[in-house]
Amino acid sequence: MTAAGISALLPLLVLSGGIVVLLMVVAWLRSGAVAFVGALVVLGATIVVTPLALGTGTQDIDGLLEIDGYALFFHGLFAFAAVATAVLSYRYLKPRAAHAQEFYILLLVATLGAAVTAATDHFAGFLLGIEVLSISLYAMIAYPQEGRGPLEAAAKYLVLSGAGTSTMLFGMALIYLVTGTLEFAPAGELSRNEQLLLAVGQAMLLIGVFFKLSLVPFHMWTPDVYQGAPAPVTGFVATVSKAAVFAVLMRYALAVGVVDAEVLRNVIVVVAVLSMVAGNLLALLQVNIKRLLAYSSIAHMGYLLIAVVVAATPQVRSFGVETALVYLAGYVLMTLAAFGVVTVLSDADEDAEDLTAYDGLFWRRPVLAAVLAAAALSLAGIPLTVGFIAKFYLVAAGVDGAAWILVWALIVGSAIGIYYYLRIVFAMTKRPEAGTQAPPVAWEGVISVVVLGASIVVLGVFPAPVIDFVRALGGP
Amino acid sequence: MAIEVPVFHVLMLAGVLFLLGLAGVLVRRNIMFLLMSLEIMMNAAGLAFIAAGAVWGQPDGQIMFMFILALAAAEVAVALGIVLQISRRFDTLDIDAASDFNG
Amino acid sequence: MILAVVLLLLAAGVLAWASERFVGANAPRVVSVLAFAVGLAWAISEWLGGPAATGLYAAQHIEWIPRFGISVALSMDGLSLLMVALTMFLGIIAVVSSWDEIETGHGFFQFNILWVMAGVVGVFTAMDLFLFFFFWEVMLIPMYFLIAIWGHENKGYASMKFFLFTQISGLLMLLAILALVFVHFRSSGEITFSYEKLLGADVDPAIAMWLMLGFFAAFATKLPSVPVHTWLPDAHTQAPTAGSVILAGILLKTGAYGLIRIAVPLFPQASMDFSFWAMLLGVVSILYGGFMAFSQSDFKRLVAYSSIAHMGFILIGVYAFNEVGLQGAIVTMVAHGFSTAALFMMAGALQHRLHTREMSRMGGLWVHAPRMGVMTLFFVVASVGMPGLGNFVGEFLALLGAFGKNVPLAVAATVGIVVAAVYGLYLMQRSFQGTPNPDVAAMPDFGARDMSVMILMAGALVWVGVYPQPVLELAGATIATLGVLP
Amino acid sequence: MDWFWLVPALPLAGFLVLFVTEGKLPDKVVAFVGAGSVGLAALVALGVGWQFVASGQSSFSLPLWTWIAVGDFTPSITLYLDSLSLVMTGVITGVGFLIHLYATGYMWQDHEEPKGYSRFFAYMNLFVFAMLMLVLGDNLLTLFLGWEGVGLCSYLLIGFYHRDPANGYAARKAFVVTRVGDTLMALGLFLLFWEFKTLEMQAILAEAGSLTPGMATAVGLLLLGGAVGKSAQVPLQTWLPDAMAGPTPVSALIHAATMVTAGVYLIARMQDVYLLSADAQHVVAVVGLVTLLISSFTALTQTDIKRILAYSTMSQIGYMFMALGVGAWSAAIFHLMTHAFFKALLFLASGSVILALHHEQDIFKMGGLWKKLPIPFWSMAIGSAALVALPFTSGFASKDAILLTAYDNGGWLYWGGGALAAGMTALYTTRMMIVTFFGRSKTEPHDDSKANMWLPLVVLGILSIGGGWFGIAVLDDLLGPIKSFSHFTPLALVTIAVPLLGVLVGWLVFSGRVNVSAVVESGLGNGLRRYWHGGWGFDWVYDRVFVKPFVAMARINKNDVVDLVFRITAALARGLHYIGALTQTGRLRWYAANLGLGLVLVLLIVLEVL
Repeated sequence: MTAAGISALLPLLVLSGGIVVLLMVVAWLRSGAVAFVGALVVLGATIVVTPLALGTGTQDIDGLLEIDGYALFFHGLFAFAAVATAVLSYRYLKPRAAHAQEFYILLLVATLGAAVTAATDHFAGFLLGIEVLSISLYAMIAYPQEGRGPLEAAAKYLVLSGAGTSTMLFGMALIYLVTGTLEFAPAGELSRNEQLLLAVGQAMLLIGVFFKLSLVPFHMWTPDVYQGAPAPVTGFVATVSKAAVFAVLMRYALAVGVVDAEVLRNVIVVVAVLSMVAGNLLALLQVNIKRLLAYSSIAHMGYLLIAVVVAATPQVRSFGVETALVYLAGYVLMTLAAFGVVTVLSDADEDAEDLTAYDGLFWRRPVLAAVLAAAALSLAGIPLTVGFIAKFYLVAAGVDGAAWILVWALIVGSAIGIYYYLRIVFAMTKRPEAGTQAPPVAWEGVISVVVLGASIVVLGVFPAPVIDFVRALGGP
Repeated sequence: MAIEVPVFHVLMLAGVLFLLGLAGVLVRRNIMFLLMSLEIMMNAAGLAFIAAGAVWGQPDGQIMFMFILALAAAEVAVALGIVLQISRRFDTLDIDAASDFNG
Repeated sequence: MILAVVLLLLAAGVLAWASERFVGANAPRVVSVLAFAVGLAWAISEWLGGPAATGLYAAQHIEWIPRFGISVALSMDGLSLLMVALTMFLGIIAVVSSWDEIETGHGFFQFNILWVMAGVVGVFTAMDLFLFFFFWEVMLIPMYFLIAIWGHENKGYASMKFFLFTQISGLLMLLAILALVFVHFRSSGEITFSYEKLLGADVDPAIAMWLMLGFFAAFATKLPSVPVHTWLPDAHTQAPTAGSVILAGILLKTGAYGLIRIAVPLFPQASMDFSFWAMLLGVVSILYGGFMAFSQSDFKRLVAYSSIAHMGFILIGVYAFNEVGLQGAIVTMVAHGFSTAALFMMAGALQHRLHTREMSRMGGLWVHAPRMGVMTLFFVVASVGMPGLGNFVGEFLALLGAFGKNVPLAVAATVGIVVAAVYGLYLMQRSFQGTPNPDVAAMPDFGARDMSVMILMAGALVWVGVYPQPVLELAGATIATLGVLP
Repeated sequence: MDWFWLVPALPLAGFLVLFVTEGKLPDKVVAFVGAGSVGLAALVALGVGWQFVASGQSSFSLPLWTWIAVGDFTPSITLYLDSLSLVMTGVITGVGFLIHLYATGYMWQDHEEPKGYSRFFAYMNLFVFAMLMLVLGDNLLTLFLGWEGVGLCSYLLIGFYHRDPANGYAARKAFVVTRVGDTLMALGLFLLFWEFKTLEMQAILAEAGSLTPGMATAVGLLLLGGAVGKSAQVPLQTWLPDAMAGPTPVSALIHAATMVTAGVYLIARMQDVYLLSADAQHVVAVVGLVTLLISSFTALTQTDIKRILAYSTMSQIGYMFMALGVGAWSAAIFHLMTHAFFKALLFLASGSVILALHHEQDIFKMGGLWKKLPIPFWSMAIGSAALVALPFTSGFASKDAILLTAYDNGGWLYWGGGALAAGMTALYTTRMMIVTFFGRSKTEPHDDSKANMWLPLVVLGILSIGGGWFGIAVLDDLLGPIKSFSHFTPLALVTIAVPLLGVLVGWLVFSGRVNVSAVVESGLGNGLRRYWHGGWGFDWVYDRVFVKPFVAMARINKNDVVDLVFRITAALARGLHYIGALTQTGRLRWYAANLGLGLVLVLLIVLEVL
């Protein structure tokens, strides 16, 4: 391996090395606080070395990993999201787990898995990354010591995810059978039967991906898992795991030309439209905010598929990738902010997941309410927020790529979406009942959501730096 | 003595196994059986990989199979932990009991 | 300078919010009035200073998102100046008129008012379609809060409806903007949202029609025109007085402004082809709005529906494609801003005193409050279209223009002035005239503050009614540069 | 003549003073301001008129400022004086001042309305201002300003006693019905503008020859629509009788002397347009004829003294319209002027009677008043004589001119209809006089009228008689030749005889010397009486064709049927949500089954089965 290759690998190396060190440290000092600090140090170091890695250009690591700007973007993003998750989890876990140290290690492992997933252009890397991520998530979801919810969520996620992964693996096997390589590469000349077999394989692979992205009709696990999982973990699932899978989908789709095949393009369009419409409809009158955000994430993943379809059109390929990255950056920010507020407001007994818990929040906790409002409006795509820039990108990409069906579905979906995001905002503006005292909340959690909320607004008004940054990265 | 098994047959077998596993997930209520069914699905995929590797004469298929085995083991390890907790907190292994969330 | 004013309003909003906590409940209102006063003074000084050689009173251009050729391009010509001045003026009025109405959250209330107005000023001056859309949406959220927080019994429904209608139509506009930008990009190789550059975009007629409709949908919803008007009665009825004043006085005008500034100039031919249908919608709005106004029993709802009727005149004026009609539309924008805002203030004052908007629970109020009666009478008469008051000038010109374009439609629209008389006088009868309602024992009349606000508005209407020349000249300069008249 | 602008400005100033002071002024000051402003205006008008006549100019313009300037459309506020507007100005300010003066007494200590005294004069002054703008404007838009302004004041004054909903209804009816006419008139304005690119009347009249006959007819009819509404002619006449709900001076000023004659002024002013269209002129004449017949029959059946006078006003304006229609322009204006004198007199006198009887208006509850209320009686008598057109009264001079010109220009039909109505006029006037002032006394009056009330009666009484001579002497020069009773043809004699005959018959019938109860009480008689009493059923028809359906539809559609579309859409979305939510059962195996179904779905798409 070259020196450049090693420096490109720095984020992954720091992360995995950190995990090993932390494992040993925690073996000695069995303390959640130590693990927490350690995890922050590791993640911080990861973030710090990511720009260093950027300088090396695209590096192919043994055929398994492709470290390019695209991958490093996700590395930074995941580390950032993991920091936020760790900070939010710290106070949240205290009443829920006597020994929280493993949680932070699981978080690091999950981040590593996500990072690998985003950087791979090989089925083996794909499988390893996605499974490392998923298996860590099962444990993180089931982490609280009490209550049935986390267990139900973990069990459902594990079983269904296992089925999804199996489907994906089967698809990979079929693809391998036809193409003879495990790398993401377009197939050569194929007979009709081989084409068909390849299409079936790619479809099964896509199904696995769709499942992880919780796209309709493979979405059913999403609300239950989101609801049952501890709030900060839900945020992590909604952002990092989604973004990682999307990253590899985009990479695979562009490398292999999946969308070029008429039938597969149809599959993606159908799934996208279904997700946008059904996701938003399912969220419409939902009164559990975690479920509501789950359905909303279904819709958002549907929106994101526009970027995949657009990127598959050769002349607008880079625009499609740019759209996806900007959108994901925004999506991660606003989703983390939303789940962050849910986390901060959760008390020792239960999560603040019932919408009535947010009644009058504006008057009780204006700062948290403002952050949640910013997140909700951002998810709805209202200007002044990064969500608007993201949606603007999608519509622009859809128009530029002439993906009219998807654009119209986006508009219909957004129209429905406005309703339920606004319901959250409206609940917060209600007059508080007299004498309701706001319980104390974790200051570090408040700081982290304020940072998230502020970045939503700042990037919504001054998106140019992010756009320039993303454009400089180049595509997969 | 090398026995030539047509790849198509292996694929058929893998497919059947896959569907069997899926059917198991659909019909069994006991979590343990669910996990077993999952294992069957994964192994079906692994079998397909081996067959494909054999067609191309590469070790890649078998390596993938080993990855699958390893990951399945890890998954089951976590899963068993969860099953243990379920049996404690739900007093049953019937997965349908764990359906508090809906709507 | 324009950006500075927008930022001033935004900053004043934050200051007002903060001042409640650190200074007192009165401070936000004072901050707000001061900010609008500064804005008004600025607008007037620009006016008196006269336009530069470019015809602009002020202009600004700052790169914003170079990736898409988006910039903070703001400029103020005659029409913009007129609308900005109106905005600032009504800002003061809105704050003063609801001085005592709000009981909680003064700071946040003023914050929202100032932010709405900042968005409105942006809309009236934006010379970049992205920026226009940005401000277009920015003004919605605070307005939403105004209704959702300080609204009346059914505020959740009303605020949601308001937001949904404007948002969804806004999405169509966004789509149209982007499609236009990319059409322009394909033909010129330059990706830009600049209004001036897109004016010259070479768009296939069939596509131009669709794009124009995208803009039209947004503007017609905001205006609003039948059949997308139904958010307005609910929003108005539920909004607090200041909200109604701003909504009727300013926000609806952004729709009209959009038609005049964006939809028609960008797609002159498509607009021309569409003019019959647009005018038809205008006529239907006039007649149906008037008819619906008559059928209401809620004071504010009645006024809200009358707004729809008035906005119909703007539609027919704009799509008459002659100078008379366009000027009529613009004068109507200004005059309606005064007359309807005043009527909403009256509705608010009545609700404050009687705790109802139902006219069946009013009647004979003149006995208790002759000043309120006289002022209501004045503004009803104005909105009925009495010559010598602003609305008449606008409506007459709009009708006159429409008559030059399409006689049958103009004839139908003219019938609207009869309908206006029917519902206007009916309103007067049911609230202030007739047998005094025994349930209303006494009602305090307007004091000096309310009265001075009302007289200010009345004076403005008389001014526009007998000497509208300043308005016409300001608007005329813009109309000449829009280049939409044949 | 540069002081000319003071004529409309003074009443406006009076209005503003009264408006700004909010009724805080003492009543005496109010009276001084209210009547004084109009009186001053009358003096200025007199001076200006004198100067104008002396100068020998045919017209004089006083531009004040540009009202609106948009492209070709540049109406200005310019006062325009010619003989026609001078006569109108004289009537408005002169008669207006007398009525104001009378009203200072009539409304004195009218305690029904707090601060009503001030409000009343504010409205009245505003009215005078608007009416002056109507006649003095040099373009049709200024005319329209006045036109709508007088309508507004009419509305305000009819509904002056606003606590009674009936008054409010009458006021709104007046406004809305005249607005129908105004709408037509506005359309006429639009048409004229797009034909001539101006609304300046002299410019239009100068260019009128370029109009095609069809266009001239259209313009003529549209303007006639406005005139018909304002002047209470068929078919928009129904508001006038109800308008009597206003205080009596209002009826005298607005609904007799000035505003209702605005239509006559408009048509006279635009006569060159009508000259281009025989059809339009014909319609004008027919409208006048029909109105004067219908209303004179109706007047015969009324019992409310003010309603009788109201119908009589309609019929007299009908004469004017007929005159206009047959080209007797000067005669129409002449009759306008004399009618202003004697009808104002009649109203004011009846007002005195009403006041003396504590607001009793039913003539059958009066009776025997002639001795007890001498000034009102004699005023009424003089006014009636002029109304009936007995010789040597002003009404005789003008009506005779109209009837004879109608015969010359229009033929037997117009003359015959006019003469018949003249007979009817004599009949109902006699009925009114006899029932009110003679016979058995039914209510005891108390007469405490002061000089400010009887003085106007005396002046108007003199004018009602002498105004005819003045008209012949002055108007002939100013307006052009008025046909008069200089030639004693048989037809002229018949024309003179008809009213006398009517008076005679009336006297015989209503003093009880001839018993006609058999005829009146017969089925046909009763039916006719009821039909006439109801104003020939116009109200009934309008109520069922326009008002009731409109109100009923409004009631049904209160919640806006258009909104239903959106509500259904929302309900649909909610329904889909509930259906979708049902799929989220929480059962893992169902979820897994869905995974399988999705797999099948995707494979079907891939294999191109779907």
